[in-house]
Amino acid sequence: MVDTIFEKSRPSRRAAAQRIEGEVAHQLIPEPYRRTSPPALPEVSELQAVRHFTNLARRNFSIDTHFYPLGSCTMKYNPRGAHRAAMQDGFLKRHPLTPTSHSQGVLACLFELQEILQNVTGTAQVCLTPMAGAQGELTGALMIKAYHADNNDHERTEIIVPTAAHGTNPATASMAGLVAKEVEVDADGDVDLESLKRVVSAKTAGVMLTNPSTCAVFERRIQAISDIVHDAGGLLYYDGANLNAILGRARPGDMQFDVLHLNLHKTFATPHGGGGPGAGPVGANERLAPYLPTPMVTKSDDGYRWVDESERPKSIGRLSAFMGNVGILLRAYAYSLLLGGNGMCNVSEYATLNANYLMKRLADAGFHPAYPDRRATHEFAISLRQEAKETGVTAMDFAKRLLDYGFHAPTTYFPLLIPECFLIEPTETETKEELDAFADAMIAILREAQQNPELVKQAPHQQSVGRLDEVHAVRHLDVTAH
Amino acid sequence: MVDTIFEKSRPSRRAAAQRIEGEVAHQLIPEPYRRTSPPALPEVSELQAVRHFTNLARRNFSIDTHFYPLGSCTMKYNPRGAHRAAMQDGFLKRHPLTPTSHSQGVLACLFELQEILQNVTGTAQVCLTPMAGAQGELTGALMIKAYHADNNDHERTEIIVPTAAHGTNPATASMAGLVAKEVEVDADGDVDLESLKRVVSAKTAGVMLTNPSTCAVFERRIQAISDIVHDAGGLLYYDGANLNAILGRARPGDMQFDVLHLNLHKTFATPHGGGGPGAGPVGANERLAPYLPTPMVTKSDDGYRWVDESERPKSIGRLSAFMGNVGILLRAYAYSLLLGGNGMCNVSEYATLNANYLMKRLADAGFHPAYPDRRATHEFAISLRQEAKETGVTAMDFAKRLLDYGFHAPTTYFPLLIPECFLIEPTETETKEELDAFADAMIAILREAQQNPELVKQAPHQQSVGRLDEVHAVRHLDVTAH
Amino acid sequence: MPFIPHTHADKDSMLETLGIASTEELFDEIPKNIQCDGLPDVPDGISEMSMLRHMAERAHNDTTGICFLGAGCYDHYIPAAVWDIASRGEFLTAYTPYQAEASQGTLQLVYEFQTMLASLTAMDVANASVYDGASALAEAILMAVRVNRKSKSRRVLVPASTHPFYLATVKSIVTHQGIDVEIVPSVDGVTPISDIDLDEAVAVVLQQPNFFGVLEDADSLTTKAHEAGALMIGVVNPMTLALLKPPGDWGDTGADIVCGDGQPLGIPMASGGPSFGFLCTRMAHVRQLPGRIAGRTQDKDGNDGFVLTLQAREQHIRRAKATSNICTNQGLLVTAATIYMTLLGPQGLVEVASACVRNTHLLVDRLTSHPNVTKHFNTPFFHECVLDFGEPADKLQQKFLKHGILGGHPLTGLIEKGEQSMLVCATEARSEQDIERYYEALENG
Amino acid sequence: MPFIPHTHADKDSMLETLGIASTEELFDEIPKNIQCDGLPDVPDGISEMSMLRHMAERAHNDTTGICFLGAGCYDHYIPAAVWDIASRGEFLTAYTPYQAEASQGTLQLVYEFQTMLASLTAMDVANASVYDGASALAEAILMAVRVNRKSKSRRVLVPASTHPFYLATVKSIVTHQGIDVEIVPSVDGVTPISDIDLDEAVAVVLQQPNFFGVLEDADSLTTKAHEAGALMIGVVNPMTLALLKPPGDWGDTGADIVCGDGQPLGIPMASGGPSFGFLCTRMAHVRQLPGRIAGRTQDKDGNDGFVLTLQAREQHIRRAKATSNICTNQGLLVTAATIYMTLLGPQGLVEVASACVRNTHLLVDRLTSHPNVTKHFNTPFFHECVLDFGEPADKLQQKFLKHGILGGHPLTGLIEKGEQSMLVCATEARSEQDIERYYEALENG
Ligand SMILES: Cc1ncc(COP(=O)(O)O)c(C=O)c1O
Ligand SMILES: Cc1ncc(COP(=O)(O)O)c(C=O)c1O
Repeated sequence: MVDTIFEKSRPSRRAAAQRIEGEVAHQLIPEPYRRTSPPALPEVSELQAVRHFTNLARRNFSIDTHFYPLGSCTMKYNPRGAHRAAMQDGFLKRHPLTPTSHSQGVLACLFELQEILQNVTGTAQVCLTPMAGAQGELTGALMIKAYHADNNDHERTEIIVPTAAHGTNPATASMAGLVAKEVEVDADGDVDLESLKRVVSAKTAGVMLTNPSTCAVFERRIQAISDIVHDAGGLLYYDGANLNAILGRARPGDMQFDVLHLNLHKTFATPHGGGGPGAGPVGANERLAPYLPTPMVTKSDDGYRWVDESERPKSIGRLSAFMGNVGILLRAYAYSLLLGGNGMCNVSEYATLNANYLMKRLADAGFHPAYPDRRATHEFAISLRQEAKETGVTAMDFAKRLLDYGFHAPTTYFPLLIPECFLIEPTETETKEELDAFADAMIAILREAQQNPELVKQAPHQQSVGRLDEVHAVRHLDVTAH
Repeated sequence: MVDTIFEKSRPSRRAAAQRIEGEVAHQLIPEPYRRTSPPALPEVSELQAVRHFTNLARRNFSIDTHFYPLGSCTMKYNPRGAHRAAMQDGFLKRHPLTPTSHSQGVLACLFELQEILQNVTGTAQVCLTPMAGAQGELTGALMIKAYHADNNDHERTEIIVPTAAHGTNPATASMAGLVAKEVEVDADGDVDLESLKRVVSAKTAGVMLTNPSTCAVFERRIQAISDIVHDAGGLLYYDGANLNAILGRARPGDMQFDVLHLNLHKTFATPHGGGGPGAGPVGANERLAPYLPTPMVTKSDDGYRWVDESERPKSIGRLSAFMGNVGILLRAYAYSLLLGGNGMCNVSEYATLNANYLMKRLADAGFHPAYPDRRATHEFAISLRQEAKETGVTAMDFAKRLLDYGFHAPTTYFPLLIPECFLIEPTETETKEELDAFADAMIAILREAQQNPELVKQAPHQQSVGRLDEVHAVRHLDVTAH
Repeated sequence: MPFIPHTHADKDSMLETLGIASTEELFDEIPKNIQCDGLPDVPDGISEMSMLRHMAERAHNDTTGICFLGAGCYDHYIPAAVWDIASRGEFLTAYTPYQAEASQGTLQLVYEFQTMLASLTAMDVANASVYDGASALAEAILMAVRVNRKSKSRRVLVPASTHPFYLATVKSIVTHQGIDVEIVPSVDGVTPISDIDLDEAVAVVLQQPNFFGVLEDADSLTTKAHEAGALMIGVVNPMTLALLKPPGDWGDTGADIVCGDGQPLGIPMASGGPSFGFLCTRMAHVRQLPGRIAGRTQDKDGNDGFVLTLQAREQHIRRAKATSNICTNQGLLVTAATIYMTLLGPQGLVEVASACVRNTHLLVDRLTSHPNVTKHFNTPFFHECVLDFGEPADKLQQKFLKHGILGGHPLTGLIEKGEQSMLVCATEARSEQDIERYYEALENG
Repeated sequence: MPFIPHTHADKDSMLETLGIASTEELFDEIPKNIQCDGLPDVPDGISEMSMLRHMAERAHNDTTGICFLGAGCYDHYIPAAVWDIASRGEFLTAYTPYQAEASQGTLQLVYEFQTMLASLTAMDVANASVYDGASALAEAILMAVRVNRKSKSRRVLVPASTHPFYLATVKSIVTHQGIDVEIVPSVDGVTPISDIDLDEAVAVVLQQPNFFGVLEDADSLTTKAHEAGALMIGVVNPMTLALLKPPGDWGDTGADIVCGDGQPLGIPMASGGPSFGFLCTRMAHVRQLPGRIAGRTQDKDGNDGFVLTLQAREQHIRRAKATSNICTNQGLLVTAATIYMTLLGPQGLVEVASACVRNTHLLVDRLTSHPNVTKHFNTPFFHECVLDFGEPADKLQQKFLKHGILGGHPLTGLIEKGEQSMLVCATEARSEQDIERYYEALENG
């Protein structure tokens, strides 16, 4: 590590160009309300601040610097043009409570984005406010609950999720006050219909599915699943994390899903920002649309305007102080203008081509796809169980060694049901050469694992730090510098 | 090295968001004028371009990432606020030939900058157009020539420069059609007055001096020099590269200089951009002001406007297609607003304090200041001759090894008259801790030189490439990839 | 194909490797009847130049004038360096630092952020981020219920002086876990502490300064809450903490959970998002804190480094039993806020807060010098204040806009006679001339 | 002290190390009589917030409208990535790559730039940069005189159709080395090649397309120049070379030196600077080429890397005998141009150039459909054209500005009846609606 900013701090040093003229306002604040000792913010010069954070940035891998095939995360190129579009003063300086009369620009963008997302997903209405996939999921779960409540169907307290589901799905269920029920996935990665039939009941509020699933295969029996759940009075929720695989080729609405979210930070290429922000708009069919959260944007004769609960009495309400992550929505809107409907179809085509090609190259080199008889979708899983057994080198070791080869590691150990799993998502914006280089690195590491396993187990060797001890971090919790 | 962008190129690949709709316009260009084979520009995707150049950037040292004590270059912090100010649409999108009526914003800034620089230098008028120090020098030399010509004084063909002068000074003389005559510097770094008297004659057009000089000491006998040259009918040119040392404390105009340039990319903290751009405004006293180049900005009752040769018949004329590096001038203007007159005085105070402190620390550690009995100015020179003799480790080896310690090297082998020279300029924006760390690194390298000289001679060891062979580069000239 | 690098030759050779004739075959597991024929209703793509021209026109449309609106989102000055650095590709286009060794930049920054926020609030630990202030309050309440196991009740008291959109968000989210949110009416813009019945409450919320800009008696409520066995949740604007007593020092032992919105710390208003929500707490409760936390640890050679820690709280490990479902958070805004706090330092933050207080007092004095305008409450306020204008606020706002003034937030339905009231705010970015222009708009409106 | 990090404690301890009582002592070698007492006439410093507010007002002042001005500076669209990357601290705040091992980013980029420019001009080598196009032409002429040692004359022919400000700059700079710049009058906007007397000329200049946008017969002049023993210097707009025959292919053996301004390659107009000048030549003349050149070499382990090469041409080594006095150049603009050319690629550059040609032809057709407007020359043009408006151009321009149109460059004194003429230009950034708006301004002016 480099010194923390606090070690660079000296009493009464400061970045003085940031001074604000005028007296300290203590006297305007009655004494009992006053702070008596200053917060321990760092005291550094402007150059120290700039240099410190610039150098911290240089210690990150990112899409702009490295191939980043993190499965389930769609780390595709984030267009600088979309960033520029959203960073314009007119957008940045708009206060969220500015009257509609002076907000027609941003409202027009949001309205058109709603329309585009409706088209893309095959839903009746879209609400843009949820601020990430997980909030979209919560929104969907609450809408399903509200729908059943509206129908006086109060016993529906369970929501079904596949064993392979992303952690947010069961966590969302709990947050919505529902009980997550697991359903098995069969050896080919599809939901086990028998298992599904067993778990479906009059208590079923709905099912949450990703399609392609988190096993990275397309759920072929989606029609049957839909029938089983709908027949039992449940609803279908679509987790849109994997929409990149089918963009412009198959629409969740056409698969009978009732409600869904999109991850704009995945499919619509908004920057992941080192953890966020994202945006998780929710779409619904006619049946569930009335329950969508507020605010939404509508268009009438005298322009665009917000719609709130007064016009949408069944809405589950508000999920954020204002209108969600508008800045991200604007980037996604810019991206959708750049791509257009035609460009979106190319996304799924080439994302899928890249994943299948890389899977083939790895399979040809002796690695083990988790579902060797299945097509890859926009991503694919391999299991390094056999390699681990033979060499003692685990998927995590492979992951760390990949960093030394200049690649961010794929998602590891997810989905949980695939042992020593790598979930690999190259995305459509990577070249064949990059995929080949990645495959070559995997092959080289496999050879290292066979010939010199310690080299791999001790990896990484060429990063700013060596392998970090996560257990130590929990045992000796150190989460602030003071 | 990383692959060049050409190795990443593939026929007909492209960054298609940059497409422009419409037909190729061949038919609008008569056949004999047409290009027949396309230029070999790289064909890459937008992500490839972004990743390539982002990763290239990461291979640079810079002020934002490293201490960069390059003597004579004033590598101080370049305020991001000044960059932001100049990067506003209103400034960026202004066409240089926009009528004055619609240019009052930028003209006001330029006019005020002229005034500030007049104040700072103690000159009567300032012209902002020269695009770097060297062009400022040429401007000054041409003005001196024009002045003598105007006085029918046609024999004045020589310009005097100290032996220690920056290479641009003699090169400028030649470019102006003058002959550079060298004058000696004495053991204390001052111009040798006897030598000066010998070289001054009726052929003397003028003398070019830096003060503090390139020996990094203040020229104490400036008054005497001025008298000698002026008495002989010559003029005094001030090379403003070292103005940071005396900003707000002594003004070249008050030292009897007739004409001078400033380096805004040094003293006024505009970014050096990996080699440029800079700006080298020229100021002159009443005597030489009529010869200043055009355009300049003036203020009259109905606002600001350009002044060209029609109003300044003695002007040496135009030095650039438009108005010089306006974007840099705006940054310098922003910087001067941030600092103000009071802040400028602090610049010289702390630049000088930093240099003297670092010189003392190095001297205490056994290094040899070139002028041990002199004050350092904003910079200082040390000679590593003795270290080189004792250990075989040269100043260049020290420089390369410093990179491994995380410091950009000082200027090496300049001024030429100081053997194994390091010219060290910390600038006022560096902390005491940084200076101490640099001194510690120098001490550590000295120890390495004594104990393990090969380690230093083979340095650097931790950069993206090892020591590069400059002789090979000249012998096997390879200056394009095709 | 804007961002797709494949040449025909690439595609052909990849298809050949795969032993298929066309990419269509790759989709043969998708039942034909659910495949769609492209997206005919989405217009074709355009160039970056055309897109930016279009969006520049849209952005230009929304340029409104001088902002005197606050109400949870503030027009502060943001130093140029903040977004220059936060927009570097390595911060902008990385994701959650799962591979710690390749993410030391983000991880160390998050650790530094946690330190700053903990110090600002006078709490022990901070998370690095939930979505926004409103959802942070919802998470805080859920957390309080998990923490306060002694309490068998699920009664949570929230003053009516809390931001109304925060209240709405809390209702949407927490009621589904059987939590009973009870609104405490305010009197004269403040919460009447002594009247509150804390019986069986699991937690009490207090926003300081409250939605109306008014200072609440946080000390008394905190002590009273603790005496009643309830947890104290503070909702704060981090910028105000440069001058105001931090929640960690409220009452007897300080607040137990502190949350709020980070927007004032270097985040553009940008229509209200993205910003970030933060949560701070005592070390004893850290395992119930939702959201990412970075910790310092060591590498195999004993060198310090940073990792995500206490991941066992999170959904990707704990699944249905996780502290929250949050996954993607608001990391980039945390990055910006950390740079902002560093550039300001303690002194800079005090100056910004002081200028906000001063300017709002100036504004209030100037506007109330007009015969029609009066203060609605007569209580100490920070940098927002409710003014009564004596005519319908909605219409007045439109009049002000004609003079280039975004005058404030009409309070229709939020307070008594709110139709004629606006919540006004003047940050450090407002000058005396700005305030004068507001007054002129008022006179000439 | 905006950017000075010293605390009182720092200062005290440094003074102590130095054994002095105050910093005043550090200046004791400066004679008292030339010390000044501060800078009382320069106002005190202000905060970044105040500075940016002030400069935003200034910048806002200058927003003019739709640009149909060219004349050496062009309103092209610049992809967003160009300046996002060029503004990274590592490019923005580095200096000349003297320490090659710590500057591989800039050096490799410069090498790539040289390759692109050489290919674009069909020459062997390019330098990485002089100040601007005008000073590049001056340097090209000085270089030609150095190169063409056979010629004893110092007569250089420059057509009157060259950019007038380039001509002025050339005169300011080159005449001091005894060079005789002779202006060749143009006929109907072009240079009458067959009439030119090349006797004893050391070099001939030709701008293609010329200042009036007109295409010159570069082939004939090049061949003729070579036959007369003169060097051929081409002045080109690099963007046009996507469609136009590159100077390296002109006439018999191509131009000998090519120069121009790089502004069309991703550089904002920004009042005309900073931009950059470039120079390309044949390998045989590389040692006379001024400016920085990067070369590929090897490190001690045999790995490829880049350095500044042929430094013996430069002032810091060769001093009075250097090829030029240039030191600081326009590096950052070279960085931007390299990213720009990479993002566009050969196809993108062809599209931009085509759109410029198309739009200008559209513009000319549309404007000349007005009864008052006619083309001044009847010669093939590229993306600029001289139009006669039948009324004083200066006044007309002010009228157009009222309609938000920056209509062109009045040619008073530059051509016959120039008072009524303007040089107009429509780049790829102009839309058909923009052109229509120009026509409306013309009709309603
Ligand atoms: C399959 C799946 N579902 C849901 C999510 C949650 O989305 P978010 O992180 O935007 O909250 C993710 C995120 O990685 C995911 O991969
Ligand atoms: C003493 C001195 N004079 C002149 C110059 C030339 O200035 P520029 O590089 O701006 O042309 C320099 C530049 O380093 C210098 O140090």
